[in-house]
Amino acid sequence: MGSGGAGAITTGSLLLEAAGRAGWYGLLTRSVGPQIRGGEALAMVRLAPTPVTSHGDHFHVLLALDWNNANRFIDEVPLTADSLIIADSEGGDPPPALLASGARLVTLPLTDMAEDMEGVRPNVLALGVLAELLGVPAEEATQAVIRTLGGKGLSAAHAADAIASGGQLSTTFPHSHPLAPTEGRNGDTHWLITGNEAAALGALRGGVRFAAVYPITPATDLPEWMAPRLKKLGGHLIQAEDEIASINMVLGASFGGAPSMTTTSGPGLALMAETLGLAVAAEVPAVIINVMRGGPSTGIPTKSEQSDLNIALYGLHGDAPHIVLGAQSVADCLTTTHWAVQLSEALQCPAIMLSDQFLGQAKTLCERPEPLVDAPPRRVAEAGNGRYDRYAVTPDGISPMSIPGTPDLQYTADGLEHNAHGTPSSGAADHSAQLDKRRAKLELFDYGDLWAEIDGEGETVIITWGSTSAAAFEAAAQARLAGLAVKVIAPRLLSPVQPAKMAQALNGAERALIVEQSHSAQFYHYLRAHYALPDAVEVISKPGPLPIRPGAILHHLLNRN
Amino acid sequence: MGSGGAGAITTGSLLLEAAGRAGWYGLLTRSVGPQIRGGEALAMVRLAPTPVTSHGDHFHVLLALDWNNANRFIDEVPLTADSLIIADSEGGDPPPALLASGARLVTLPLTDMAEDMEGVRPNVLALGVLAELLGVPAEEATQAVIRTLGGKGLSAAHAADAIASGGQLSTTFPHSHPLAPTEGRNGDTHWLITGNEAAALGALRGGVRFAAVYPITPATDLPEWMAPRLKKLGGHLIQAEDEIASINMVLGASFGGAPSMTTTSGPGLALMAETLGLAVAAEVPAVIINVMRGGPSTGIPTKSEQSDLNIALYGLHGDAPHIVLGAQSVADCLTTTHWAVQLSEALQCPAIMLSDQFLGQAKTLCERPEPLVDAPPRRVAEAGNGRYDRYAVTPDGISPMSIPGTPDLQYTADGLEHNAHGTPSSGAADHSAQLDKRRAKLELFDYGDLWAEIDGEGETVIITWGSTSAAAFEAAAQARLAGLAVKVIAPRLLSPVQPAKMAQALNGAERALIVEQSHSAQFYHYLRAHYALPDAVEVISKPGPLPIRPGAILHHLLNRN
Amino acid sequence: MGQAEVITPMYSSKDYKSTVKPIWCPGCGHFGVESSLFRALAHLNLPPEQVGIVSGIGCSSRIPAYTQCYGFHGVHGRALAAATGLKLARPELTVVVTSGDGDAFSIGGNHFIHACRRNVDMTLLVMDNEVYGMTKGQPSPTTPGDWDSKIAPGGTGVNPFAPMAVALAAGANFIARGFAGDPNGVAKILVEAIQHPGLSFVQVLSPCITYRPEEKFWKKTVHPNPVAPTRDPAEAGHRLLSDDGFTTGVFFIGDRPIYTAAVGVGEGSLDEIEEHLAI
Amino acid sequence: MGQAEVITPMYSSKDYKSTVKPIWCPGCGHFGVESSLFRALAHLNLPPEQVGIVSGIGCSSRIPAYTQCYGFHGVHGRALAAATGLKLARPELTVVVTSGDGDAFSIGGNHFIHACRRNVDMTLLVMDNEVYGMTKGQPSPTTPGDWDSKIAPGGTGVNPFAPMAVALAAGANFIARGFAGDPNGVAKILVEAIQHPGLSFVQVLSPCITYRPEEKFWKKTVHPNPVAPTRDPAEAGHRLLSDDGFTTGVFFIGDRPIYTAAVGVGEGSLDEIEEHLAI
Ligand SMILES: Cc1ncc(C[n+]2csc(CCOP(=O)(O)OP(=O)(O)O)c2C)c(N)n1
Ligand SMILES: Cc1ncc(C[n+]2csc(CCOP(=O)(O)OP(=O)(O)O)c2C)c(N)n1
Ligand code: SF4
Ligand code: SF4
Ligand SMILES: [Mg+2]
Ligand SMILES: [Mg+2]
Repeated sequence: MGSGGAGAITTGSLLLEAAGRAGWYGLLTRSVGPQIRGGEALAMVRLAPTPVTSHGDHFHVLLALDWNNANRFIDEVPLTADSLIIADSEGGDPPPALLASGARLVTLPLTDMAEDMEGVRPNVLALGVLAELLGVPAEEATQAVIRTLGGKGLSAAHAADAIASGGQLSTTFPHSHPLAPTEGRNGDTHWLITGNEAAALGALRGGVRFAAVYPITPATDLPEWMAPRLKKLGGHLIQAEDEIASINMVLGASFGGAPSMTTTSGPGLALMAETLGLAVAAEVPAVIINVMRGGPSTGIPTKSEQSDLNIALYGLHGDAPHIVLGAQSVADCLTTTHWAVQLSEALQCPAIMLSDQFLGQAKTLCERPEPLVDAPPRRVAEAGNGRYDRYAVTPDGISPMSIPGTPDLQYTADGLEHNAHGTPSSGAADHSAQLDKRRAKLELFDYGDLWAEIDGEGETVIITWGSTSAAAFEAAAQARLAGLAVKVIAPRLLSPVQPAKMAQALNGAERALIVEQSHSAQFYHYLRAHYALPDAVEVISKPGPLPIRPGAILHHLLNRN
Repeated sequence: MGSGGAGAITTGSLLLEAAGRAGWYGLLTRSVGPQIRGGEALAMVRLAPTPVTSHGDHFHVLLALDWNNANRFIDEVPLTADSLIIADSEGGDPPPALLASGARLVTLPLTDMAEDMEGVRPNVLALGVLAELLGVPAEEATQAVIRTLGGKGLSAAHAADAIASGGQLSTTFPHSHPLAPTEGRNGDTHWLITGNEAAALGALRGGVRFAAVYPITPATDLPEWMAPRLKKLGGHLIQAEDEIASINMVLGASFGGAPSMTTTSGPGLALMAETLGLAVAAEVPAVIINVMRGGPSTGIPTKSEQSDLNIALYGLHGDAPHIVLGAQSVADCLTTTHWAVQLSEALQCPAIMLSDQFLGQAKTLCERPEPLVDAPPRRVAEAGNGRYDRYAVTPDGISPMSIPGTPDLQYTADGLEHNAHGTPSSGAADHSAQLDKRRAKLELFDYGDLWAEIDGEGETVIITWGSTSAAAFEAAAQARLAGLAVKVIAPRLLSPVQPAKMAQALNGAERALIVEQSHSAQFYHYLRAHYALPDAVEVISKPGPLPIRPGAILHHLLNRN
Repeated sequence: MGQAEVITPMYSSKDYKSTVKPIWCPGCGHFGVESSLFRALAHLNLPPEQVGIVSGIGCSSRIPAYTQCYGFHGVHGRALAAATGLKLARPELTVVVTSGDGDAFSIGGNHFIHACRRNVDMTLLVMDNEVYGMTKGQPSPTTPGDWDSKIAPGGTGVNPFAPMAVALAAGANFIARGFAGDPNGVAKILVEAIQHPGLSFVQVLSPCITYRPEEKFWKKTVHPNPVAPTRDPAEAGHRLLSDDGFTTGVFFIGDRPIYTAAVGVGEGSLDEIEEHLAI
Repeated sequence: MGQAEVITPMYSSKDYKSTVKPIWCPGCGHFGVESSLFRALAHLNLPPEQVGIVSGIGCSSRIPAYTQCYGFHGVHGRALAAATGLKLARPELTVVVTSGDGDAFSIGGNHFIHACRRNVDMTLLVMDNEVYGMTKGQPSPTTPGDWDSKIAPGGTGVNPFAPMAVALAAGANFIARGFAGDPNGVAKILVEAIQHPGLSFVQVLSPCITYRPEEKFWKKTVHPNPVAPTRDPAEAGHRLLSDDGFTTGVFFIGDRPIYTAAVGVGEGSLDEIEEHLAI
């Protein structure tokens, strides 16, 4: 951690990259203040020889470039008596609350030393310290530095020197935090990617070629990453005047035949609600990636929370069944978004894919996620003769959609209730028939195994979703070691509900623990409303921005109250 | 019923007014097509010596000025073999489906006769027929005609003649549908009012002096009635450029100290969702009257449905607790809106009052609803010294609000998460404290008995809400006559939930029947999510536009499946 | 203009008309506008399936279903945004937005100014009756401030604004006004508007005989633009800001940059993109 | 102008400043604008508690909490609507809307044109840095079309629009432009704007030194309006549509009708209203 500009985030990123090159997996998340520039910053990194999707209960090493405003971050960096704190000796005094953990404090003359080295800032030395401490090869650290900072006046030789000097420094104090050894990496499939990038790529894999967006934190870097790549693929991303425009542009393009999407966060999703209803009623595919942040209202734009679940599920007026999905890890942002495109196109229905600030802005070292099996594309009407009924009631509820330009199949996509042809109708029979049809197509579809990640067996079941899932999986693994058989069910498909699949997954369950990051227990109430839960139900439901850690879940599991 | 312009609605209104003058109670609802002019129209009237809040299972008399497009209305006018159909002999042939009921058809030469009478149209003669048939004094019918049509070229003498001639006509055929006798009316307290007017008046009683609205069917006649009256009271109603503007104007005015409100229907409510979150976070009172229509999307603007419940309850992003109320009858629109203003002001929280097209556009003859007991007004901060913490955490969660203009108590109302003072904060502790506070103020408040209408006792309980309640009360009364003890619980306060009160009301219940007018059983799922229901739960959940009739509920109660 | 090219007409007006019966009041100005649109499309010889008619909500916005073109009848006020998406995804289609003064200028005002600014190649046809017809008679942004209505007794007191001046300031590339009572004139303007690149804005005065019966007399009020259209925004600005609102004709023909970025075939591949993620 | 009346100054700039530390980047133009606003309020001798500062979301929109006035920090783009409600409910307050080019012209565009049209007596101060600062550098409606950014590589290709021309066409009653680097000049314009009845629109060029560092050179680009402000909309329209966007000064001073309907005391009673419901 350090003041804005001190280079804390850069240090973390370089460490992640170096470790990745050497074959480790890892996760980097960041915490920043509201300032655009000059605020304080914290990079949290977890590294391991196997894929990492969440942080643990505490950190082993804390490196402070300075202690300015460190108080703001204390809650986010739990330490233990085994932890090591490394601080620049010029950085001021550490907050007493941190030392209360019992962690050992080592101060190093990073600033002093850097002054004597050309183009070297203290954070590069710090990287050298950390690399040596963790067992990340100095060579990889040096390469990472050169690639990133090379353009900024740091020569390769000086970089190598700085890393080596940092390494030297770490021999001046006893330590014991080497990473578990790795087997090395497969250069083609070892990826470094953020959740927002992964989601964008998932959309591209799914065939999205048009995007209309309005910037909003923490979603903006998704379209920023996507724009040039979409262009390369012959697609187009347009920045609209507001969120209402962006979702309407998406519907227009999708009506025109192009798989299309938008990105936003809570406040923007709220603005899109009316038009999402249009997508439902007029049966126009559309993908909405909502990267959740702290709410309500403009809330806490830079922090994570799972509290847009309600609006995603229920925020449309009238009876408006639609698709809601939740991504569970940085890499899963790719899979889930890809699936969202497939489902939306197949079901001619808007799909909201929920990610959050934690996932979206976290950087991960992961295996390249396998593409999903190709799904059948949008069912398109073939030129025929006779009357074309755009909204014909079919056995599976899906009616072939005609693409503008096709002769003889002209129709009007209509958000007014309509008959099978598409002509507005206020008759009870047409209303019922179309409501039934729109519900049926979602209910009758076979979602396969992707509907949920299910892990383990046991009478105790954790039900969770989204970014909280990783902590739940980890807690369950620990509980198993402690002798408690725990099963985890983490639905990726949040809507439509899957009562039969859930009943099967819950078969034999006696106790359920619901885990989610919301103040009002939105997920718990949603489950209650739609599923048969075991008699004993407990809930861990906390608002953001602090993540729910595996230890808190484990503690709850083992100390039944 | 009749073609647009034939005067069907006028006939119904005149009959209602005449009956009201003579002391009966009654209800008139209307069904019209999407046309602005020249479509077909149906007025449905129910009269009784005691207050009327819903229609029955069928109609005793159907009067058709013509049969053009009558097919569209068949589902809305259930008849039995005891019913009487009166038709103009020039009006064409009745639809066979209507006659299939076994009802008796009488044709009368209304058009022919009217041709010979100056300024008289067939519908005035029809009114004469109906008045005589039902036992409504001809004098009252005549007066009603003079008041309404007098300006349109119909003299008092001709009006009296026409009513008398109509009365004569009804002696030409046997009939037996007189109204049960009435004890006469109390001229001061016997009101003729629509639900939208009643809601507007409730707002005025509650102290609303500023309204900003954007027109939308079926809410528009509410602000249209309110505008001149608000002006009289020194208030102001402004038509905004869109719904987002109207809700923001409301917040601005309310921040300024004026109790304020807006009106809308589903699509407009969706557009307001983002700003409603601001009202929650910045704790600004605001009343939103949402007159529901068929959804989703632009749906069926002229027809009723209870399907905006979800968006009203859950449509805000983040964890955003707020107040949602449902009016149960035309007269109750007044009470519930008045209460909405009181709660919103007391709790510094937006209150959504749900009405629907059925209630809003129905006209009723009712007793003047008693005003609610005055509630404590908005808690206002007194000029003090020292730092003013706008969002101080208090025992009841309500913090005194300073009104612009007050010296030394300046603050900034903020939708970003903030500390007690109001300064934006992204800290976990501030977020938790303010989330807790905003929830606590709603949970700790004592809502008294208004929270629900509860009727009867029994192990079988109907739970319902809004405009469907009247049919449930009527069905329960009939069930009691049939020997089944039935209790009805109709919450007026939909959010925040009242688990203790509901548990008490449900004490001893073994079987619950949920009744609502939505396709996806929104109310049922909401109850499941938040309340402990009896083990046996059944649901009647139908989309609009057809109303749920008492007979359907009774049938379900008595024929347990 | 449309007559420059000699083409064999393959389509007549009625080829663009569907069998759905309009819900409009007898005598509504929108009937005339609809027929002008059909004439213009026929004149341009556009296959109906190559035309997308996009609208919001209002009496005027009901037009898509009355045509034999591809129609998109969206939500109130957002037609221009939907049309933008459609045109970018399918540049070869002819896209016409049919809207009303409430739909385009009130709730849709933001999309109005930004569509003008962005200047995508499509035509915005606003049937301006200076009232909300569909919701039964409330003032719109073009309604005179002294017009008495239920919702604003005695009038709103607000100056109506000049949509053509706003469109010009915002960046529209073709600006004209027609009168529903002159279907040939409107058709001619529409032909020109559709042919002109960029965002063409055509305001058509279209009487609402039910809520603004006095508008029947518009036929006496309208008068043709005495001067030729200009290509100079500053000059057009001067003229439009001193206009009485009843001048018909073409006012501005611009050559402002057009938003052309469109969905097509790129020279990159997904594999290439993915390769860059490997470390 | 502000100097016409001689008043004993009771307030100084610092009386309008709160203790909250701005989150702005060092060197941001918004610092200068803030200080101009304080000077103007002090010059007008307005008690801080009689001033309402209303904003949306953005770096610029953060101002309310930095003042000692009553502040309303609402949602993105809707400040003008909230301010309209506040001013109508409390006509005696001085209401200033502080906004950015994204907040006021992009998402807030509809309220911008309708606030101009409605002409309620308040002042709109837009800190225009031709970029979205708060979300880290995306183009706004005033950003040049060739400005390269992540979200629009190579530029949007869209002509920036002229907010003052749009405001004029929509109906604003006072239109001026200032430059953040000249706090005295901006303060003087703000004094005039606040004093002038109706909707006063002041665009202040306020460099975003983080995402548009080249805007530091604006101090060399700006130049004062060589001619006196006009009261004729047509003339103003001509001038604003040929302006280069860097002229500072007052351009238009109008006497368009003002929306005055306000909440006060009426001559009717609730009982009277209820009596009419009895039959
Ligand atoms: C979000 C939303 N708000 C309001 C409405 C109600 N509404 C329907 S049409 C309309 C105005 C239409 O006026 P205009 O565009 O001038 O069309 P006209 O009927 O006059 O042709 C309104 C306010 C709606 N359908 N949706
Ligand atoms: C509904 C909504 N959409 C998007 C955002 C994200 N957002 C916050 S500020 C901003 C743009 C601010 O730009 P501008 O008004 O020019 O202010 P600046 O930061 O440049 O001073 C955006 C898009 C938001 N907060 N709310
Ligand atoms: S209400 Fe007016 S605009 Fe609508 S159809 Fe009738 S005449 Fe036309
Ligand atoms: S990002 Fe730009 S506008 Fe925002 S504070 Fe920094 S310099 Fe100012
Ligand atoms: Mg209109
Ligand atoms: Mg800006």
